[in-house]
Amino acid sequence: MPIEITRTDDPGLAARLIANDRGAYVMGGGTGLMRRIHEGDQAVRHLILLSGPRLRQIAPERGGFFIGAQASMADVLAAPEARALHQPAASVGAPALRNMATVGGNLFARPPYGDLTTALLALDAEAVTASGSGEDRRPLALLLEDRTTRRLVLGVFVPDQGGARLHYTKMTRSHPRGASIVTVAASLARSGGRVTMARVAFGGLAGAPFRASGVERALTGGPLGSETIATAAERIGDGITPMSDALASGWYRLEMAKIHLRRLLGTAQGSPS
Amino acid sequence: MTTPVHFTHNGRPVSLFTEAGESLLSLLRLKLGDQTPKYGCGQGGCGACSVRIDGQLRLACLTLAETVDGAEVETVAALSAPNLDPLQEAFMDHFAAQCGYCTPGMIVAARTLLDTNPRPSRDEVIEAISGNLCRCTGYEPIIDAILAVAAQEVSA
Amino acid sequence: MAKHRGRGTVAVNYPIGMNLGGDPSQALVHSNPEGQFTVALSSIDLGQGMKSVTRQIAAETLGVPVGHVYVDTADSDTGAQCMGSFASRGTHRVGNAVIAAAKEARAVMLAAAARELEVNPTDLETDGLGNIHVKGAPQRSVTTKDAANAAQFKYGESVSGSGIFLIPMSDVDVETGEMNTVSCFAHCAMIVDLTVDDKTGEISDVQINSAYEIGRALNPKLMEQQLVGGAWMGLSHAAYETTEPAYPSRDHRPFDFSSYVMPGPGDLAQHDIAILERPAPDGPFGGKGPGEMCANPVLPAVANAVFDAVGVEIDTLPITPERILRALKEQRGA
Amino acid sequence: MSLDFRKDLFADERDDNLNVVGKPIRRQDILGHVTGTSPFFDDNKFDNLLHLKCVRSPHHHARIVSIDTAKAEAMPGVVRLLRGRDVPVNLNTLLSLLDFGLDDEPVLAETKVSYWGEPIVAVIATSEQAALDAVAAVEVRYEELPAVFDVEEALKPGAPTVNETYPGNHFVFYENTDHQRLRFGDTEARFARAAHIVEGRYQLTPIEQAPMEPNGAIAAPETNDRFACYTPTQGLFFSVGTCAKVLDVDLNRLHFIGGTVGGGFGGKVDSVCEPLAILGAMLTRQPVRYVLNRAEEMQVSAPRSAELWEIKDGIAEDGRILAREFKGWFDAGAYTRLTSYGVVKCTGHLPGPYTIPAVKSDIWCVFTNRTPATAMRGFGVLGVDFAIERQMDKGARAAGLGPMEYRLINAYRDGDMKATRRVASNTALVECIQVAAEKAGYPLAPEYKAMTSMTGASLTQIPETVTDSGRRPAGYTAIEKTEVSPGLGEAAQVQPTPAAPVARARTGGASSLPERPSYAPQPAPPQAAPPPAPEPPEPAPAKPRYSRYSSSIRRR
Repeated sequence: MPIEITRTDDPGLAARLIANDRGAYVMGGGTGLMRRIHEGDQAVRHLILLSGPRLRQIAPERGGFFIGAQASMADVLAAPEARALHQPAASVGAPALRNMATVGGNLFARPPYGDLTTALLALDAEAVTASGSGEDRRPLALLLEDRTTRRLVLGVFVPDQGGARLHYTKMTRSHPRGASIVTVAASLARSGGRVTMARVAFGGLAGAPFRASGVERALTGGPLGSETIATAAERIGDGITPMSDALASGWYRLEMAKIHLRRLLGTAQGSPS
Repeated sequence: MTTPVHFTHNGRPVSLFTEAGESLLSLLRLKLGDQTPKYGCGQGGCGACSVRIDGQLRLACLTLAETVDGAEVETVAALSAPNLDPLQEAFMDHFAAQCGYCTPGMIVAARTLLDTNPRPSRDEVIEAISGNLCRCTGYEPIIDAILAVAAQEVSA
Repeated sequence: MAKHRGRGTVAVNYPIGMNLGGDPSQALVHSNPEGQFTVALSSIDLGQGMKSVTRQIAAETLGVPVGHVYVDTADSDTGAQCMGSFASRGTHRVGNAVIAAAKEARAVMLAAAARELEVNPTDLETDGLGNIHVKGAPQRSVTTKDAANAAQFKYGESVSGSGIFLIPMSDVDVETGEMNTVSCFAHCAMIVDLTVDDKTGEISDVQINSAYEIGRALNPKLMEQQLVGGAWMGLSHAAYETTEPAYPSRDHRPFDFSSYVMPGPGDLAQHDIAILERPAPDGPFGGKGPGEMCANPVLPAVANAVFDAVGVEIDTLPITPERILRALKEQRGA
Repeated sequence: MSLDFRKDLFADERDDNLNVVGKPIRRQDILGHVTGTSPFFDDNKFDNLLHLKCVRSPHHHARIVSIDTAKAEAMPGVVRLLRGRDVPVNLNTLLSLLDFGLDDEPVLAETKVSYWGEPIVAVIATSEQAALDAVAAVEVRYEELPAVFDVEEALKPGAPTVNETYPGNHFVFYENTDHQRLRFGDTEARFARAAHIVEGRYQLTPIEQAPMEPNGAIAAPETNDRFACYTPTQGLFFSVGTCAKVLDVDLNRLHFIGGTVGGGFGGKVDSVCEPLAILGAMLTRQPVRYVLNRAEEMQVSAPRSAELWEIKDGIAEDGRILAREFKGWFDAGAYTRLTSYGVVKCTGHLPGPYTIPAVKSDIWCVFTNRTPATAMRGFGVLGVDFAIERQMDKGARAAGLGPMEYRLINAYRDGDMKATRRVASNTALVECIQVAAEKAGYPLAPEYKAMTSMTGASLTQIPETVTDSGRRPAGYTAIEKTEVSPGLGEAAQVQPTPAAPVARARTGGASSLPERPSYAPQPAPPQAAPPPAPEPPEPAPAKPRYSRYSSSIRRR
């Protein structure tokens, strides 16, 4: 059965199509879907080419800023509003891929991909989805947890970070471009020598990027000392099954997550809060 | 299902039909007869099919053909005429190709770098070609060739 | 984090060609009316430089400028049998066949020149610039173009030649393994210095010092290409690549270039090379074939350097950070 | 990166006054490469080009119960399907062209599959997408069979039979042995005298050649009932011969065009795509293109084989290696391809570039339910070199010597006797080690700096050798060969004459160095006198001792 293509600028139509047809996908940069088509994946039967200015927009909105689902990594890197995401976006793929890969695609990328999403989790971003009446917002973490409901993502909303600062690192085998062994994104707010807020997310480590609540709890409330960091690192594996693949075993990934959280927060220790 | 698509290919306007799901790489190679972009993986992992779309470096294998409607598409063939690009000369002088299969994509990536950053550092060169795999050379002569052109173009 | 520097040493040799022989290669050489030559092969250029090295060998033997020779590879209608491009055999086997073919063609060209100059062919020499002249009397000269033209249009001689090179296939003694392996070997010694991070198992800052003995560098730049690229692949085989990471289990196999890992351009070793040339008695101008030998030494050298750095024996390839870290944990636990 | 030529070394053996050879002349093909116009096989253009894709086994080992192609055949764009029964000679082994081994691999599996990804049905369609969709629509029913992935498990009695041609899961060498042997000197006697014993076990895993250009072929009808095949093969006539055999046509009906290849590294020797592309062109009378995608290239096209090694070294107090013993297992995967040859090639390479007076080796070519292995850069040598050079490091430590010094002491030199019973010549290992040491700032003592490759002949005689009887695998009978192959005697004459059995004086020799010549005059073992002639006397064999490395055997 040949592939069907629908071009539309109506998000409502696109949302209905993907909700009702499991073979229908909204095409982002093509970096995931085109490969599946080349390899004969029969699950991809219907491509929706959705257009509209909002989808590529990167602009301030009340209380934060919005990034359209079809904004590419290169678009993110070119947008001063999205400065917090520059390091994560630059860590995705190589130049050609960054010109193609989209924010929306990154949300649904299979691990070990999803570096930008890891950072978005630490920034407490919300997924902006299409609904019958217009737009809905839901925490990104919820969207990632429920992969069975097929929602049309229009973009993400990144709230103002206040005094919090994002620390980000990605470990790969091949440099400068490589898939993640582990990606760590930690947003920390500090006041009076104490950590007042910590959001810590990991990518490459499990079936999807996730927030590590145990780590966050361990970090919050006290000074960012070596002992606190070490205690926090031991909580990374709580409630997850680390992923094994051709790059590394789950055991190694978890070990590296601990090391890189320590190294990342070790640098944060010395940095201005 | 076929869809008409109109775009400029290396400066020349072209119009043809594309099948649903067809990649730009397939369109260029099988329908337009431009064999300079190569199929290396179809996964976005090797850069052998690197082309420029509206001046931006892209992978032809992951580009749905009908999305280039109205765009300017350039392959390494655009750089070779009427005269060779200095990068092509440098690749020849530096023995920066062995089997030659990655070379067209590599040169497109390098040219895109130099157009936006005429004086790249070695690390910037490495970053710029990091999506273009080479199995033969160990990259060293490729990096040297690109840096040599950068030095030339800046001093000229 | 603690980083440890270590040094690994290796020495290897490598047989040139199918090492029991039985792998002939053939070449056909002919001139156009203007003394420019085509070398027809059924051999393959897969990047190693077959077209280029045989072109130089043909030009040297014919005594003509390299621009007067083009090599055509691999058309089964026009090229005579060649076993193929593998086993480091191309330069050695095909090169010898090209010499034999080019010598025949040269003899016809010189015979025609001798008739034009009214001398004995043995009194003639080529200058490599497109001229044939009488030894000791360079003013008595004819161009290779005129000689080839005269051969074909005045004397009815075909300026062409054919050549084959074969080392007969060896028998093998069933009980003792006695056999005639190939006639020549390339050699290498290598010292690899590298740094191991004992917290992550990662290897970095690789520096290679190598000495390769390759017979003769028929084209030093082609040789450099092989040695630099080969060492890169050796490093990749040492520390990165496998299609079966959980071998012998078939779990977690890679299907793309993200999961089948190779060193990126940011992972290159500093590689300082010395080339030694001990000509192979039966090689074309002494040439051997470096294409495989150059990759092999890096694998054990990296393992030996890792031992030197952190004291763990990694005897399973590839030497991934994970393998090193597991060994370190075991070492600390023991 | 730096590169320097040590023209001072071996200068008297070289004439450096050449016109073209030795010059850094640009590659002939470089302009084509940088402009993207070099003619790789897939760059040839055809009208009405058809595309071929394969239905592949999702199991490592399974019996094929049924194949239903009806739905696929009815799909839009599908021109024709190929099954095993469409292949004229659907059983082949790559090295049958060298009379080496038995036919053991189908082009398209008919009754069972022995590895994940083994092709079963080929679909030919007007576009790649149509071919892929039809591949998905072919219904194959399987009965899964137990699979074996471990070489040692595969050789145990009761292991599942991977490849029906070789029921014991091992290749059969020389008509009657289950592995390849090397016997040179008496290893046991020397181990008993060794000051240090060093043992190691080494594991290599499969590696993909990963040329940037994948395997593939385009075949097209030519005039006069011939067929052209555009191919990236590394061995053109190898590929022609393979195709002529499985398609049952004369060689001269096939016109192969290749020679410009986007990397090979051993991965393009197997001719996996050419036969199906040509068969497709024969049956459809249209050009047919069959190119592996990258996932197939990585997991279905043949990798370098995994190897398992055990090595035992006996080392004298002074650092000389007295004896070295190998046991090796090459993991061929499901079919032979080239692995059997790799085993023989490897054996000829032992014990590495060192002079050792007693060497014993046993290597098995083992079948498992994984992708068949084939050649790769360093074929047959790289694996054992890894093991040997790891072993050399451990040996140096045991002997209390530096790694370079230990290698220098044991390095082979001109005139030394090798384990294949041939005299070494044209060696240069000593000089390579000295130069590498110099480059890396490794301080060598003067006596080591003074060593040369010219002063070998430490072991000039073929030592007494202990052999045991061959291991004849069950289920085979040999075809008796009537004539003794003449090759050995002739070829032996071209070997360099062994140097005199007395060592030449070392220049600048130092007393601290072990005397390499001490190998030569061996005290006679009590049980047997040293043989007077290069070949030890043996009871007259029932059949020729020397064999072509062919394995012309037939199942009973």
